[in-house]
Amino acid sequence: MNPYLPVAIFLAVALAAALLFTVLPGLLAQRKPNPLKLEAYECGVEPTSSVSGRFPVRFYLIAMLFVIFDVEAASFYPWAVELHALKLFGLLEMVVFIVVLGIGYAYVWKRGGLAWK
Amino acid sequence: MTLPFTHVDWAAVAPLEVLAATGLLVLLFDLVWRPFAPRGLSLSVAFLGTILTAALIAQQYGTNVAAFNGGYIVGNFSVLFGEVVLLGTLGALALMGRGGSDRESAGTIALLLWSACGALLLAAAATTMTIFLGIELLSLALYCLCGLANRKSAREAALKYLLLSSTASAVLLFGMALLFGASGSVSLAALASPAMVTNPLFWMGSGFFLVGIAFKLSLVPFHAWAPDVYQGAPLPIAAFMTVVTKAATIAIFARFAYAALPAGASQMLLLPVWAIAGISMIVGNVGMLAQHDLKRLLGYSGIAQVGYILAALAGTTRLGLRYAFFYLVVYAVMNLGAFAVAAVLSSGDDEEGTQIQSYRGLGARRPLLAAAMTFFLLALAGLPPTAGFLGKILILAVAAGTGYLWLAALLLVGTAISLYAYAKIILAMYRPDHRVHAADIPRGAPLPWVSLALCLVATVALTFYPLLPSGLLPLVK
Amino acid sequence: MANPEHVMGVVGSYPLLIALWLLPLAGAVLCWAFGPQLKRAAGWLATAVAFAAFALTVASWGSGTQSLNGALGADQPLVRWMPGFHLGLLLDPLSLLWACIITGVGALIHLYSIGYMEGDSAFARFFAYMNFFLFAMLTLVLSDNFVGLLIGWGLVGLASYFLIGFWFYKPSAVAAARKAFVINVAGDVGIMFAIFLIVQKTGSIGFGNAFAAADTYGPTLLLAICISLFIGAAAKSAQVPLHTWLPDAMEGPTPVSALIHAATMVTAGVYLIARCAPLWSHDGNAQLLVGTIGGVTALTGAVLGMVQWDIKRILAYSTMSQIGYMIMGVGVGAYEAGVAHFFTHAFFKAQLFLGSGLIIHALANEQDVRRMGGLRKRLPFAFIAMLVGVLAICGIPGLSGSFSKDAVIQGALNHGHPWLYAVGIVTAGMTAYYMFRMLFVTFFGRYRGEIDPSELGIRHPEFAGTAAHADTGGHDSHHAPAWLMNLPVAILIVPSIFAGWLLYGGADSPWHRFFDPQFGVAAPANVPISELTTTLVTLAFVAVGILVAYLRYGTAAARESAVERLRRESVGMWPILANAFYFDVALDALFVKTSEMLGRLVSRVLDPHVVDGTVREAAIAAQGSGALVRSLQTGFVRAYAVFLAVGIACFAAFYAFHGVH
Amino acid sequence: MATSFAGVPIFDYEALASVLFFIGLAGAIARRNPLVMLMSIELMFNAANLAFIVFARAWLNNAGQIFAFLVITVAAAEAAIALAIVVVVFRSAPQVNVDDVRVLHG
Repeated sequence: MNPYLPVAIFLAVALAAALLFTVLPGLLAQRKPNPLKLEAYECGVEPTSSVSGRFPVRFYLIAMLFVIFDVEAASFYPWAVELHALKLFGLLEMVVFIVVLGIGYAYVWKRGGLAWK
Repeated sequence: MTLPFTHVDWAAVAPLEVLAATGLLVLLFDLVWRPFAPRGLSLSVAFLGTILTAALIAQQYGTNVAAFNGGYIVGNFSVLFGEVVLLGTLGALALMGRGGSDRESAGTIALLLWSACGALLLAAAATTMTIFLGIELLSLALYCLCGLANRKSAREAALKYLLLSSTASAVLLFGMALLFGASGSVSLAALASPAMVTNPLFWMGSGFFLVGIAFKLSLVPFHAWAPDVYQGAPLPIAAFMTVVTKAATIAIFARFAYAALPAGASQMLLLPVWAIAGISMIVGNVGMLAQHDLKRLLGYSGIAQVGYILAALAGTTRLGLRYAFFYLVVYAVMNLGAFAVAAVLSSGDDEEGTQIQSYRGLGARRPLLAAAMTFFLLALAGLPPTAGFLGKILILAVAAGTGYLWLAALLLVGTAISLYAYAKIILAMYRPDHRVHAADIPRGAPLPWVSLALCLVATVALTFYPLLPSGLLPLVK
Repeated sequence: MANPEHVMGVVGSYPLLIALWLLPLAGAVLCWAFGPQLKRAAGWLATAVAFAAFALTVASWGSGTQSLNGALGADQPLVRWMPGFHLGLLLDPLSLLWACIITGVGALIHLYSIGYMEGDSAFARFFAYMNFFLFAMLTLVLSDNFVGLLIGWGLVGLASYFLIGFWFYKPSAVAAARKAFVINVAGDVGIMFAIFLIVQKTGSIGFGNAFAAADTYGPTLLLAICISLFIGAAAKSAQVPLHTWLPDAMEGPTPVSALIHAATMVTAGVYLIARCAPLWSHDGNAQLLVGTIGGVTALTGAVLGMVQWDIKRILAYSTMSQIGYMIMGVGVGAYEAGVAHFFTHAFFKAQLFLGSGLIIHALANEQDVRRMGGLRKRLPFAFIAMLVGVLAICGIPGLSGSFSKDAVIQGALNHGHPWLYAVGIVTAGMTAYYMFRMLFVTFFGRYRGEIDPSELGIRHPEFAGTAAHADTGGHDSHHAPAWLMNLPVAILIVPSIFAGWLLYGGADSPWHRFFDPQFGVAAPANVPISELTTTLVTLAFVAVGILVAYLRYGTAAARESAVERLRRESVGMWPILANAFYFDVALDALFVKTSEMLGRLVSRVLDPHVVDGTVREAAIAAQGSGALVRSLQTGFVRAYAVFLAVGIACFAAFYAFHGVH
Repeated sequence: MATSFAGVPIFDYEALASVLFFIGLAGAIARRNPLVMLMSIELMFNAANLAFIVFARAWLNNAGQIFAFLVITVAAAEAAIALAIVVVVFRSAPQVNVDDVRVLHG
């Protein structure tokens, strides 16, 4: 038996159900709109602005810096696994790697990239 | 287990290390000495580092090292293309020294140098992995560089470049994945096996790979970003991009076309590239006709010029590669020259005054500059007394000699169209205009002047290339 | 290079030749650089340069006509660039003749211009351009290789562009300059392509190598080369259908029309074909094609010349027609005759243009012959000058035009083209008609400058000069001394009358002896009609032409009713003639309209905002397609991404297809 | 070259990677929000990563895994730069829509 068969069945059922519930109301329901019906539901208020709030730019900046350093740190794992084979040479290389990262970090810090104000 | 890499490998990439370290140094100096550092310190360090790198690369001429498991192949090919990349970098650095504030310059210069590192890597890259690394290093730095000027158009250029170029990078990467799947190796050389001819993964992978390359080369229909980005980007960056990006990508393409294709497949496999190269010659030159901004016009011109260079490669002959390289050098020099004139004339603030309208009456006010600009434009158009003409003749000869007569014909048609566009600027310069006085025009910083003069000398000198006694130039047949 | 060096002339050192070539360039640079300081002296400087160049040409006569071991003329190598790419100067009888006319007639026109351009704000710039033109034209005719010729070819186009658009504040002048430039560039491409083919075949750009290999090309390649060369020649020499720029080029100052658009530059096509005679002589099809186009041009020019009202346009169409004769001559193989017609035409057409310049100058820029009339008494010298020119161009026996024109017509027959022979004779009659029509309308009858333009049927009076000058009669008091302008015209009268006698004497004529080493002896075929008969028949047609012109415009009755007649003719002109056979409309529709339409279509689909005024700054073909590319460049990132996707799809389809196979 | 692992043929992994890639490509072209476009591009990168890892397994060649690692780090750098540029471009705009960015055209 094909190992995908359950997946396929599940997908088919899901699709059919979704389609059914999307299409049926359009076919069955009667539509008699009036202004009152079209208002926001019950105690709701007319939105005056976009729903999603805006984060300050700083937030994005810090998030970006985090992403960069975090992902670079991922390079440590394979290095750590093979460190016993790489010996001193490998250690030195990682030192260089960290120094380069460190200079970048220092530059960002000194230029005020991390200040929250 | 032995060490994966030895000191031989590290020695091979010494120029790259020096260039990257120069970038770091520039940042460090800026960080530590900012209040005391003399003006232009960052620039001087960058110049020294770049020249040192160029010297190191020149030393590698004649050697042959395959470093990093064949990922980085040092040879005459990488040396020559590397020197063109550094030439473009020096040119762009020279244009940066046109006054204005030093404030942002350290970061900009560091990014520029790292971008050049990527290009250098590309010149020697021989596995898909190093190619990807090089292209991304080159591009990522450029996204930032494009957006660094404080005006709307620069930011817009950065965004457009980012979105489109990342998409193209992803396509390129997917192509690389398929190629890896086809050969089981990241090495380009592994693709040259005859078994590949019947492998669908290889064909699809090559297709996506070439799309990515064609995008970086701004060939039609992957060209749309180029004029917008060149117009929006700051002058030195636009100059850098037209020369360095093209040189590095041509290197990759040449390596792929010459060394990575199984015998028998290469003609059919590369046919779409030659086709779009031919289309680019026409579209690029036609696009120039209705432009009002010099940088934008040179962007369109670049689209066509890449088409010319590819026409030389079309037969994948050694002679073609040599002529393509010659034309690349000529293009680099004349293009940098044109940008240098623009930089001398630009006011140094964020609005760079590259509107063609602002060149009106230049002939009367600044005859030297106007003459230099005329010369560079004539060279770009490929008119007879210049090196541009020689380059085109050689390309024509090799294209026709290898049977790509239709590319040669398209080249001629494109050249004819471009004459009108270049003539428009030249005429604008020599048309009297009484609205602007000589005093209103900036004198220009010394560095762009130097760069301009050097480009002028080089463009003239390259014309005499065939006079060299070495017999480098057996004209085809 | 394996090929032996085929050099046309006797290789040696000829300092005079180099001086002759570079002198005008020096003059141009001086006038351009020191224009503000030189002021009026710029004109004298440039004129002196032109005369000195003429003297140098005459002094080089001996080296130009020498012959040694089959080499003819003088060859001065300049640059040995790379194998097969040797640039140098060549002075042989053909280029000697052209150089004489360029510098000689050029010098006289320079002298004339000092008077004509008096008071123009850009006096020095004008003379810089004129000297530059001399340099460019000399480059064209003195080069011993195709690339030098192409450089000269491009430079004369550029000089012409500058000079047509010299009064760049006139929109019509700018438009005319652009048109000339675009058409000429199209021609340049033809020549470029021919050079490309020749270099492919012979590996050399030298004339000598190209011609020595003439019989190795094979018929297809040879025809391709000849056609490509002829496209260039046709564009430069205003041959149908690439002639539309020439009448418009009359927007430039009159001395420019005389020098560039009558005497020298427009005959570059004749030079090219005469220069490439060895190629043409090998290809009968090319001869037929070029001869036919020449004949058609001669006829078309004459027909259109009959219905013009602007005096310079009459002369422009007559120039086109006469060049048609020349092209017909050199095309069919009658090189000596074709070149001879260039020689005589240079004199009498320059004289006609300069004469018309006298009138235009005296009438404060009036060019419409309908607003002239009766000028015989007011401008007696101009009348004499124009009369001699008209008689010469009509081919009245004894004057220069008759010798060369009859030689061309007879040559067409000798080389086996009776139809062209007939066309030549008919055109001669029409030439007589339109030239005498101009003469009668301009110089006889009453002066019509004071009459309201609408009564004369002039629809757009603003194009026909301003009305203000009519009150003063057009005489300005501050003109330069009259002799400055009259002297060159007077000098030109002499060769206009006598130059043709050089052809007298058949095989013993000085002309034949001069050109025999160049073109070799064309064995006269078994010709059914003798030269004398040809002359008489032509003369009969000419007489009819003159008679018709006289009856329509010259009789006492016609002079009386001139106003009424001119109005009727202007209003009732056939549209096909008024629109010059719709050549312009057709070219416009073919290139400008289609590309504009495409541009609009594409931009409407992709971006409705893009069609704005900036796109349409100039409606010429090139700009139209430029706008097409512009309109694709909408600025939307997503639109660019769509290009990207389409490209990826095409690539993927291609590689998927080939991957599966 | 192995033809399957974990009971699933290699071809199916390839197909999945291709589908992911084209979904990403469609997103990069069709969406107006630059952030969503960037996410689509990341999807394309990761499709390639999947292909690399599958092929590495199939060919028993670690280079593919190393490549995937490299791509992850590069993609992170790219994302950071992209976010910075998006923030700078749309700092003063009411909403983030790439169609609003067209000073440069023609």
